[in-house]
Amino acid sequence: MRKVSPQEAVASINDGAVVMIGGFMSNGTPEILIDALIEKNLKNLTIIANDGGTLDTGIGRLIKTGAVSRLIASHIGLNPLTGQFMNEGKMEVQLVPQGTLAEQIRAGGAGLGGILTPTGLGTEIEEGKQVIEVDGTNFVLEKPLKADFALIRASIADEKGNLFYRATTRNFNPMMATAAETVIAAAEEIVAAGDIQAESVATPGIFVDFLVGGEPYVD
Amino acid sequence: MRKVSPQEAVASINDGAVVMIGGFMSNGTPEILIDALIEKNLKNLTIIANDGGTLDTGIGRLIKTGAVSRLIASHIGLNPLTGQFMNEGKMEVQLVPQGTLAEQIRAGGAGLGGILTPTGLGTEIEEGKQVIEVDGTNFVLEKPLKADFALIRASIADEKGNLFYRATTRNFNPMMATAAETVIAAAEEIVAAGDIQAESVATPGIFVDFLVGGEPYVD
Amino acid sequence: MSIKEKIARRVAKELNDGDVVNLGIGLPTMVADYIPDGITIHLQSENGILGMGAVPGADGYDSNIVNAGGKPVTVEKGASYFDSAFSFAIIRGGHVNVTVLGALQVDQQGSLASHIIPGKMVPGMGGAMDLVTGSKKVIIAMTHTAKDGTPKILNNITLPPTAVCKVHQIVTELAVIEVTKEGLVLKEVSVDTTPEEVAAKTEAPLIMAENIGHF
Amino acid sequence: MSIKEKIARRVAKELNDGDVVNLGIGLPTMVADYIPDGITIHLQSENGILGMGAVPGADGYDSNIVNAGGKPVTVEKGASYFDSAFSFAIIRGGHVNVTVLGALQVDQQGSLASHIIPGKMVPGMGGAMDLVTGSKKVIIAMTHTAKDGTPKILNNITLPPTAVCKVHQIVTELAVIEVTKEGLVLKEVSVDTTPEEVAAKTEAPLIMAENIGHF
Repeated sequence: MRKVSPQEAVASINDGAVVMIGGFMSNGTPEILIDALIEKNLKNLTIIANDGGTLDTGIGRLIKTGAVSRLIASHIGLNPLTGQFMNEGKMEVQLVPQGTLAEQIRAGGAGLGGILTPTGLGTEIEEGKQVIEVDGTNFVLEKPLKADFALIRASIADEKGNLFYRATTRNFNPMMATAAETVIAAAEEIVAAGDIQAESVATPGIFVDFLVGGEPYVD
Repeated sequence: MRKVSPQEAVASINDGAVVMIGGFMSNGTPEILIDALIEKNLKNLTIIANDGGTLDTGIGRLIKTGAVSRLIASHIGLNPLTGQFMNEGKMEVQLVPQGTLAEQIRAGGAGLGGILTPTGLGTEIEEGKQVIEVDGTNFVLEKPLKADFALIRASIADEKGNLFYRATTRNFNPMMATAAETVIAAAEEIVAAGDIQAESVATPGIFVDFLVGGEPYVD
Repeated sequence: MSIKEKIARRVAKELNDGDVVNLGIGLPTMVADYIPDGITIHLQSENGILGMGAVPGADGYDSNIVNAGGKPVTVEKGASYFDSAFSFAIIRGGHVNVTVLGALQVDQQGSLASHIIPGKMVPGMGGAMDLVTGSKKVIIAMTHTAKDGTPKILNNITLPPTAVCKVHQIVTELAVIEVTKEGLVLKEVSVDTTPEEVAAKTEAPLIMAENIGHF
Repeated sequence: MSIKEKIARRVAKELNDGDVVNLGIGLPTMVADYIPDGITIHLQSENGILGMGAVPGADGYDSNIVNAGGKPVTVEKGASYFDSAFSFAIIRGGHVNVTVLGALQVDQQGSLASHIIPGKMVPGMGGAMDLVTGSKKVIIAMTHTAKDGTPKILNNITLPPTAVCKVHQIVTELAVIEVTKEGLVLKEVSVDTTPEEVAAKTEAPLIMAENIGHF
């Protein structure tokens, strides 16, 4: 784990990268990493996230710049530009049920070949997927999701990269931390190793490659 | 959630019940619930647990009484009676890789129809199971595990049944709390609602049906 | 009382003491305002809360704590937070007793459409597909007809399904309808309407319950 | 130095700074005593620890903190605890750099048998099957031959496999052997033996490395 600036943290993210970004309606999204990503003027990013943020917050700010050619998310209703870009063919959007998205990312990090879920049976979600029967009941086989990078946000990090997420800012961040080749965490606060209760660490430091301080406090 | 005595907590467990018991080599196993179960002189229990405990601790104490006719576990090496009972035909033992066992219990609680794991491919573990190909790689389909009862152990419980597990006592307890019809938790200490940090609750109170205090402290 | 309030109030009567309840955005959220006395429920929010409380007052809020709509909320004493995978383990695993959500269409098989109007509205399903698939009881809370008066309770939904055969009950400003294997059963009507009017505004056939109540 | 210590010391040289390492019960655990200076590793214990420390001294211990053998251990500053599902997500997910464990038999395909002798010893696989399947590098640390002198490094394992084609390296008191697609490559021999003696005590054919080192 290395402590770096936001610019250094995103330095190796290039055009065409697949990037997971934590947060739920921008709550728990690392805004300073979004800033640094926007500065790079990238193209053809694939973003995997719960949602498309809003026009002024989170992933929505990145989408607005045209850097994103593909979005895998469960909800895009709070950001009108997402739907517009999709309809104009500027951005491909793949909608995934939220619980399935969380499991797919978890499976990617956990080395599972997939998970069987009842969610989406009989809907457009099952199209093109294996439907597997287990003890007389059908399930949709959903494959694991992985990424080149994960940009996540913690409330508190320690010097070993252990992360603690306050309240609802946790959401997709811990799963994404396990499912990407390179994990970049932005934290509100960085404390000494051992200052986060060991039982309350939601992301062990071994998962974090780059740690950035200075994520704005929310209160 | 009801606060009861150990005897009341296990009152509805009868012969033939399928019971998950938390703990890892007896660390994190609810000993006072084992005591109460032994008092009942039950027969033909199926126990799902990480291991067979030892002769003097945890699940081993229950096995010793002859109450267990079937054990689903990953390891039985620390309790010589388990192997002996198995060889004598007194107890059926189904050995499951530890990570698979954890995922199966999690899947049972999470409403998944199963998970695909590479673990056990080419070994006796894959016998009789579906092998599913995903993007050219084979995986073993492991089914969810559920139980009639889960006996779990917490370090601290609050008045709403929220549970906190110290250090390595957590192990299988949180998954089991989600995968059984009736969940019985024994805690070292019961505190007021809100006294456990909301982010550090590993088992929300909605999962706990019966709460028992007085589990011996370990230190 | 507005139509929405009327629906929300009626839905609230379906909740039992100790229920774990997930309320969708909009009208369903209002159900929390009408929980009967003596009933304690546990509000689950799919972004990671059990024990969600009221909307914070004007004197400030903690924006670390938001609901599934991204809006600040409070939590009760003894609440807990968790990640999205665990949140949907709760939901998909059958640990939510009641889910209340809106719909564009429901049909007599209990299938519903709520997340897409092709070419027009594509907000995405969010947590809805998992919620209706995993919850023990799914209540659709919606106006009985569309704004133009056309029925929303149909023989067969025409929009892409959000889930197939998952709805247990429909509560509108006019009626309480139960989805059964035999079809839709009209259990209650609003005091200001009649079973005949409800049937006229419903495309799917309604089986009349023996004693149709009023609300 | 005992044979076990010799093996453990040689295995320790395979570890790199920053590695996440899981050490099996018994001999592999001793590897922790020989970590070279300047190398920091993160010990993972499958019962739910990252940052496992030394065995506690005689002045007391916290029995809330045990290793995968159920024995008390300490943890380092900045350690973390987690449940079994997450622990095996770390393991199966490829986040453990090196797993060191013993074996009854290993073969030239890198298959190993470690968890059962039918009719004789049935301790169960515990976490071994997941560890050898998921870890980036699997090192078998064992005596070169069985107590009766028969080879343990075979053409094909005869006991039930714990995993198929998963071993990367074998370290014994006599040799360091790499498992490659071409077969087993003898990389190093102990100072008190020769490649010929190692080959004689090994059933599987050994490919001699160009420069066989000594340890």
